[in-house]
Amino acid sequence: MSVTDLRKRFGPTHALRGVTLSAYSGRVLALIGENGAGKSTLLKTISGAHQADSGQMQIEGHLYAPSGPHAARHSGVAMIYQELNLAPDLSIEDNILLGQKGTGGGLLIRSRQRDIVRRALDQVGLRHLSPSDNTGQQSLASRQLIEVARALASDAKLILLDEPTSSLPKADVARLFEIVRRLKQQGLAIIYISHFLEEVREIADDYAVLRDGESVGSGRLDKIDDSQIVSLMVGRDVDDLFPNVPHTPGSERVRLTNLSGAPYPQQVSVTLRRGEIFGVAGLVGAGRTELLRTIFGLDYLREGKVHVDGKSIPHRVRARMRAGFGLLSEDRKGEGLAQDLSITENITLGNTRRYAKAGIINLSARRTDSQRWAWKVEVKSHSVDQSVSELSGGNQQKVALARILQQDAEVLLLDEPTKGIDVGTKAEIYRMMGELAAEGKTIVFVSSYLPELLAVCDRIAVMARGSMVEVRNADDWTQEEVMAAATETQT
Amino acid sequence: MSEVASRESNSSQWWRLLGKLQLGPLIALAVIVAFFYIADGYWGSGNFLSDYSIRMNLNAAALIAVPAMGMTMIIIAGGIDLSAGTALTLCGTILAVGLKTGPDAADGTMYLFGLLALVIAAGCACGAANGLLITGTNVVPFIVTLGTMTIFLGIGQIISSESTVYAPTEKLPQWLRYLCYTGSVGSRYLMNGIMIPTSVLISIALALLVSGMLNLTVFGRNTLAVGSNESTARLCGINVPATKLLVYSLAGVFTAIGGVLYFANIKNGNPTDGSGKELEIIAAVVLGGGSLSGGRGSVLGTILGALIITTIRSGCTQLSIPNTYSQIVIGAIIIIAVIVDQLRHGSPEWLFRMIRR
Amino acid sequence: MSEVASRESNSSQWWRLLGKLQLGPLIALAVIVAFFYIADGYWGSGNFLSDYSIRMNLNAAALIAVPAMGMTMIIIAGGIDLSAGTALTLCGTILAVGLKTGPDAADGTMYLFGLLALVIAAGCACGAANGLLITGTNVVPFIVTLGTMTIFLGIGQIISSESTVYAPTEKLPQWLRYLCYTGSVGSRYLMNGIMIPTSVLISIALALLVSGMLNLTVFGRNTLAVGSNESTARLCGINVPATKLLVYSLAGVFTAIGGVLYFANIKNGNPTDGSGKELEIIAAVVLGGGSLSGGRGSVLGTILGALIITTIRSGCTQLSIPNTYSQIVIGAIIIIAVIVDQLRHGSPEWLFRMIRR
Amino acid sequence: GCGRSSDSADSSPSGQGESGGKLRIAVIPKGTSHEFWKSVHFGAQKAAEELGNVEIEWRGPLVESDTGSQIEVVKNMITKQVDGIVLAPNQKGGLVDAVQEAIDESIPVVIFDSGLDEGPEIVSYVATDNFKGGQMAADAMAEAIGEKGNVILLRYIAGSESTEQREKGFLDGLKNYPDITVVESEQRGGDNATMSKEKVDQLLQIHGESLAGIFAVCEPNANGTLEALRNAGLNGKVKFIAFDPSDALIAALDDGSCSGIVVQDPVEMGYRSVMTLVGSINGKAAEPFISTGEYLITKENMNEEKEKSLLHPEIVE
Ligand SMILES: Nc1ncnc2c1ncn2[C@@H]1O[C@H](COP(=O)(O)OP(=O)(O)OP(=O)(O)O)[C@@H](O)[C@H]1O
Ligand SMILES: Nc1ncnc2c1ncn2[C@@H]1O[C@H](COP(=O)(O)OP(=O)(O)OP(=O)(O)O)[C@@H](O)[C@H]1O
Ligand SMILES: O[C@H]1[C@H](O)[C@H](O)OC[C@H]1O
Ligand SMILES: [Mg+2]
Ligand SMILES: [Mg+2]
Repeated sequence: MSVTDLRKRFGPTHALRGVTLSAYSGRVLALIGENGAGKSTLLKTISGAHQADSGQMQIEGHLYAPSGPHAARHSGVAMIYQELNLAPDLSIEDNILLGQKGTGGGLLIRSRQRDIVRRALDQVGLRHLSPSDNTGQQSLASRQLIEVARALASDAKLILLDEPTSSLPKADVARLFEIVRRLKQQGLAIIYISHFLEEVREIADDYAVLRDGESVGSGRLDKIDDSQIVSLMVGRDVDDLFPNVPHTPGSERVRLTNLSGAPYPQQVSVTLRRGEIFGVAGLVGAGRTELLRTIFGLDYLREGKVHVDGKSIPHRVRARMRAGFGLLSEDRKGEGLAQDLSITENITLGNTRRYAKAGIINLSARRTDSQRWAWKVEVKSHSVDQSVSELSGGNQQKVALARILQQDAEVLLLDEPTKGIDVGTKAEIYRMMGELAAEGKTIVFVSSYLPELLAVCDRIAVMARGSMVEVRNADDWTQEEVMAAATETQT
Repeated sequence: MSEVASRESNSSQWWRLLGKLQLGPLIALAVIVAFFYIADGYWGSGNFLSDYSIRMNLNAAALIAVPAMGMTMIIIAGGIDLSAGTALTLCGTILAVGLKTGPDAADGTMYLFGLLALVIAAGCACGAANGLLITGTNVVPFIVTLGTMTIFLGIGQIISSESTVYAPTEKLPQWLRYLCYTGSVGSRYLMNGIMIPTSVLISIALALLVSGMLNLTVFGRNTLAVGSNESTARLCGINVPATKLLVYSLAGVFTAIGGVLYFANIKNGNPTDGSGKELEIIAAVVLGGGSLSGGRGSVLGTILGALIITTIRSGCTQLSIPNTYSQIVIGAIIIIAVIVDQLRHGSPEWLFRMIRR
Repeated sequence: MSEVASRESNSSQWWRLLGKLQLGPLIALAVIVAFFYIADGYWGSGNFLSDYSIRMNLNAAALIAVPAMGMTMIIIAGGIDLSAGTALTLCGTILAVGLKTGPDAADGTMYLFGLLALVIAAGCACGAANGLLITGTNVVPFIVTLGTMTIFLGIGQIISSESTVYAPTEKLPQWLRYLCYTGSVGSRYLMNGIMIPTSVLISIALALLVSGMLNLTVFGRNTLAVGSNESTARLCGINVPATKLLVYSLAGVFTAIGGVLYFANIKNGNPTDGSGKELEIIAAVVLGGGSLSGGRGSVLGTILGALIITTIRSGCTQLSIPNTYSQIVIGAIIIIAVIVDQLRHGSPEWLFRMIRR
Repeated sequence: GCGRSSDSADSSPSGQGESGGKLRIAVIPKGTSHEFWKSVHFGAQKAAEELGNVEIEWRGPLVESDTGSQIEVVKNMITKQVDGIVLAPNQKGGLVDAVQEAIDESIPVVIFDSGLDEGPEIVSYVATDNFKGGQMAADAMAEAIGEKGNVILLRYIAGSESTEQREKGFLDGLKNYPDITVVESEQRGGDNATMSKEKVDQLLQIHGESLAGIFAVCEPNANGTLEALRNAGLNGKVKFIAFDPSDALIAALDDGSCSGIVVQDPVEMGYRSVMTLVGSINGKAAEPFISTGEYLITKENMNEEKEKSLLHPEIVE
């Protein structure tokens, strides 16, 4: 597979301005770049979801210009998209086989297809799921794996993976890599987007770096070191990937007592202090998301209380917000952002009242303010009036983050805040979290990426099956110990 | 994660089974029938469940159910068709005009087949026009079909010269004449002596066909996928426009068959009769568990939905409830039936939470 | 970011401006007016743009636009209201009954105020009933309002004893009698001599109000957020059920005012008149750029949409296009107008791709 | 004005009609989807041809319950500055102001088919006496069923003045026959045959065996009723009286499924309306009410000259 001088514009935005790269059979090409560099756009162009404005693509020496995803699939290209793409009303089996021909002239003879489905589910470690179950009810991680299973079942020659690990826990990542290696041995070509350099090193053979829609470097991974890659991506040197702003946890602010939902969380009791970054680790389905949502008043509360500064806060989103809580959702497409609304609208939605006098909003004040927040988190867009759906995945995440900041939340509940964020910006976000903590704010930081938890947090709690199994100071944990705690009760 | 699966309580399995069997609408229908049966026994003529009454009711339901099967497909694919009513009467009118101007039935078997083919083609063309406009222009189905609704009405009026078209009896072949017959002369039924109205037999056959198509073919799965998540469908390589076009065109065929039944029922064609029918048809689908946001719906459910509508209507008449009150009753029952159906999806949440406490 | 910003091309700015000014519907309206003006000059009486004709047209548009403003809010919030038509005539009927049974206008100013308050309250109650059912039961708005549509019709028929309620002239105060007056006696207008129908003045005032409410108040922004993505709205601490309830109730107030205009226009209240009106009202909103999936719509656009509908209708009449053909013309123009509007969103893509090539 | 005509299509539009130009008369029916109105149209056209210098502008709402649209049509005709309006009001009160507005703009108005409330100074009212028509139907019913038994009155939609008169007339006429019981008079057949058939199907279900007769007050209802009777095998047994003819009903009259049809004279209605209006424009005084007659047609007289022409009134095209 090779791509020559590919260009693509979205209105005023030049997403791709001359990209050239090659991917080879039996090798994994890592596609690296900042948020909005054009990685997803490139892969979507290859998978036929977008049409290039100019440039050429070739597969096995033949000219390749897919008229749509249909044609691309026909040519043996399968892609796993950055945002989940499943039909929630269909069964798992149907989702996996979507787009494939039936057995027997347009008829679906399910028993004959069960094998393919079973094998694909086995490979991604979802053996326990029944193929006829509804897809919409599965957890985010399972859904991500079902997508992988779909790509596996499609018999592709070229597989495109757009940040497949961003919502996968460690164990599943390992399994995914196992699959990728096997595919590689079978002679498939794979292009892989990730913001995790260590993942890239583990799985990829070659790299290609994009910056502002242009290819700025490519080659074999063993001939380049991390800092070189980073400076290629960002265009300058980044010295510290985990910057630490000094802050000291102070007095108690939030106290959770016996917080229980249906079914998760279970009996969680913990206190959070001012100026503290409190990490939460755990396997997928451990109930971390549900814990945050329960604290925020969104999920059903079976029993338990949330106290802020000794005062019990009613279990309602608005009451919790008034008490200073702010939640960043892990599902930015479905919940986190109103995709069709503008950046301004999305940033200010949680606290429009701030710009209002007697119920009337001062529009220009609102716009200026949202511009300030967009700058602060470095949203890459051509105007704050642009709708969020036109932003790259990482930039959308930044908009969601900007909203929490705009709300002036005192207790920030961040669910996978660095999901899909590039290395350079991640460092910025860590720095920002440090600064916020130094201002005395409390941060609850849920992440499946242990290195960042260990580097950034003051304390880390490990959750398993809805309970908080252990809380320690960050320095007292090692990666292995966290994993052990997370799996302990599971076995 | 297998623990998670085992956590799944039995009750949820149970609900899922209910879902498959369309027990929501079935229970609703049963309750309604029981209610009217008892009420009729006390205050009515006691004929509510007589053979004749049942036949009559089934026939009335078939008139709704047949076009509603097409609508089911459209709704599953995430669309809607407001033009179904006027397209239906347009087809009925074409048939009426064709019969009126054609030879007597005895001499014109070939003519009749040609005419029926024309009617089906017309319905299919109406559907295809909707499909083409929707896929070609990206305008939402609601508006496209709102537009074609009046267009089909206009075409019908041109064809009928703006009035009711009556086809004399001698021009009608026996089978067409007694397609919707529900009386007590056994020999007038399709299967001599087995007194099931032909319209009902046709509905059953069509229902099996559509049900099979939706559940057992690639096309059916694609339809469901398009309605459930269009961008996913596209990215999985499904030809979304082609699927939609096919869905609308097929639905047009059902509309046309519905038009034939409509004609056979009253032996007249009047294009204005169709205005308003579309809501009835859509209501049948939704009462049967179809979701207007796409991805959900079933033919069996739709048939139950149609039965619910006609049962309420005839129940109200047989109880001599004045027109005005039956309107209120029908409105209320539509809402209540959907609420009942939603209960099995665990909605509304506040109610279930209260129960769980 | 400044580098990025400077990259913004002029063409996009231009399109965005178009969007804000509702230029899509505006252009559509302009083209339609120009077309009929020219055609009328050649084949018609040449009166298409006479003062009288314009007044008449504006008044007809006001009758649609006022309830459509409420519908705009509902559609922006991601809902729909099929009961708007029958709720409107229910309100009109209540007014008619109230006037008929009340004292003469001269003696009953207090009575009249009470009656108007009652009518507004009735509209508000209809809306609130919809809102409560939708938020309380989670049943989709389409079905809830399909149900209440027939319920309101039934209530109206009970109130009117199933017939047309006519309020004699002497019971009507001057202002109500001439609310929709479009003739040439200057003194019958609200502002003596300034011959703008009162209904039009009312629409303008209401439009400013709603527009301000949607764009400049927290409630307006919340409405938009709820329609665009309900979960996001919930996440941002917006009280989603309360917002929806308020939207439906407010829309009910507009429906009631629409009912008063309806009554003033025909001096009658007949509950059945409302069936079918809902589609007209919804069409105005969508022609004006409202999106049925929520999150998009504007009052200015809706007014333009109402004008488009009435202009086509009166244009067809004045050109003596036969009824049948005007149905077809109206249907076609509705679809075309929405296509025109979509062009500025860069849809359909295949067209733009072709142009760019 | 010169307005629209085949030979002066390019002449510039001008205002009010003066001598020399053609008179433009707007004829506005209650609706345009029933045969009845096409005969009215024919009559109006016939008058125009006889008069020579008159042009008919035919326009109405689609369905007969749509008062708002009919008002818009009247106003559009005022805009077009037609020389006169002939109108069948959908609601007796609803069109008062619109008619007044036309008269204010010095456009004379003739009302036909259905009455208008007091107020506007109309030229004349040309119509069938619908109440009397209803009474005739009652008499026909009595004769058909031998002056005793159970009968059903199937009503049309709510709010239509002419049909309400027929319903009243029918009930009034039956008062003369003490042995006839009206077992049902609250059900409405709606404005289309499908609904009427379903309604009658159900009514037959309840009253079937004991029923002697049924009366349907206008064409769509009668069509549906006829089909329901045939379906139940009760045609001929349950006596059926209809109002307004249709091909289906004529066939039914012939084979005994229908015992009588009360008909109006729509051609005459259209003809007389236009004649009266033009006469008044030319300064002739007009009668305030002109009756166009109502006739009962049965199997016996259906082939006579006059009756035949009433059963098959001429229609445009
Ligand atoms: N549909 C669209 N409409 C307008 N602009 C778009 C659209 N899709 C992408 N863009 C723009 O194209 C640029 C590249 O986006 P892309 O999604 O390819 O970035 P990315 O490299 O995948 O970033 P990330 O790491 O954040 O996912 C961005 O500036 C984005 O705003
Ligand atoms: N929509 C849903 N329907 C059914 N079960 C769900 C749903 N969402 C989550 N769950 C289940 O609830 C449990 C807790 O999930 P949760 O998302 O809180 O875990 P988590 O620790 O945040 O994991 P992740 O890393 O995936 O975010 C899991 O077992 C999951 O399968
Ligand atoms: O007024 C009536 C008319 O005379 C004809 O019978 O059609 C039905 C009614 O509108
Ligand atoms: Mg991306
Ligand atoms: Mg989570």
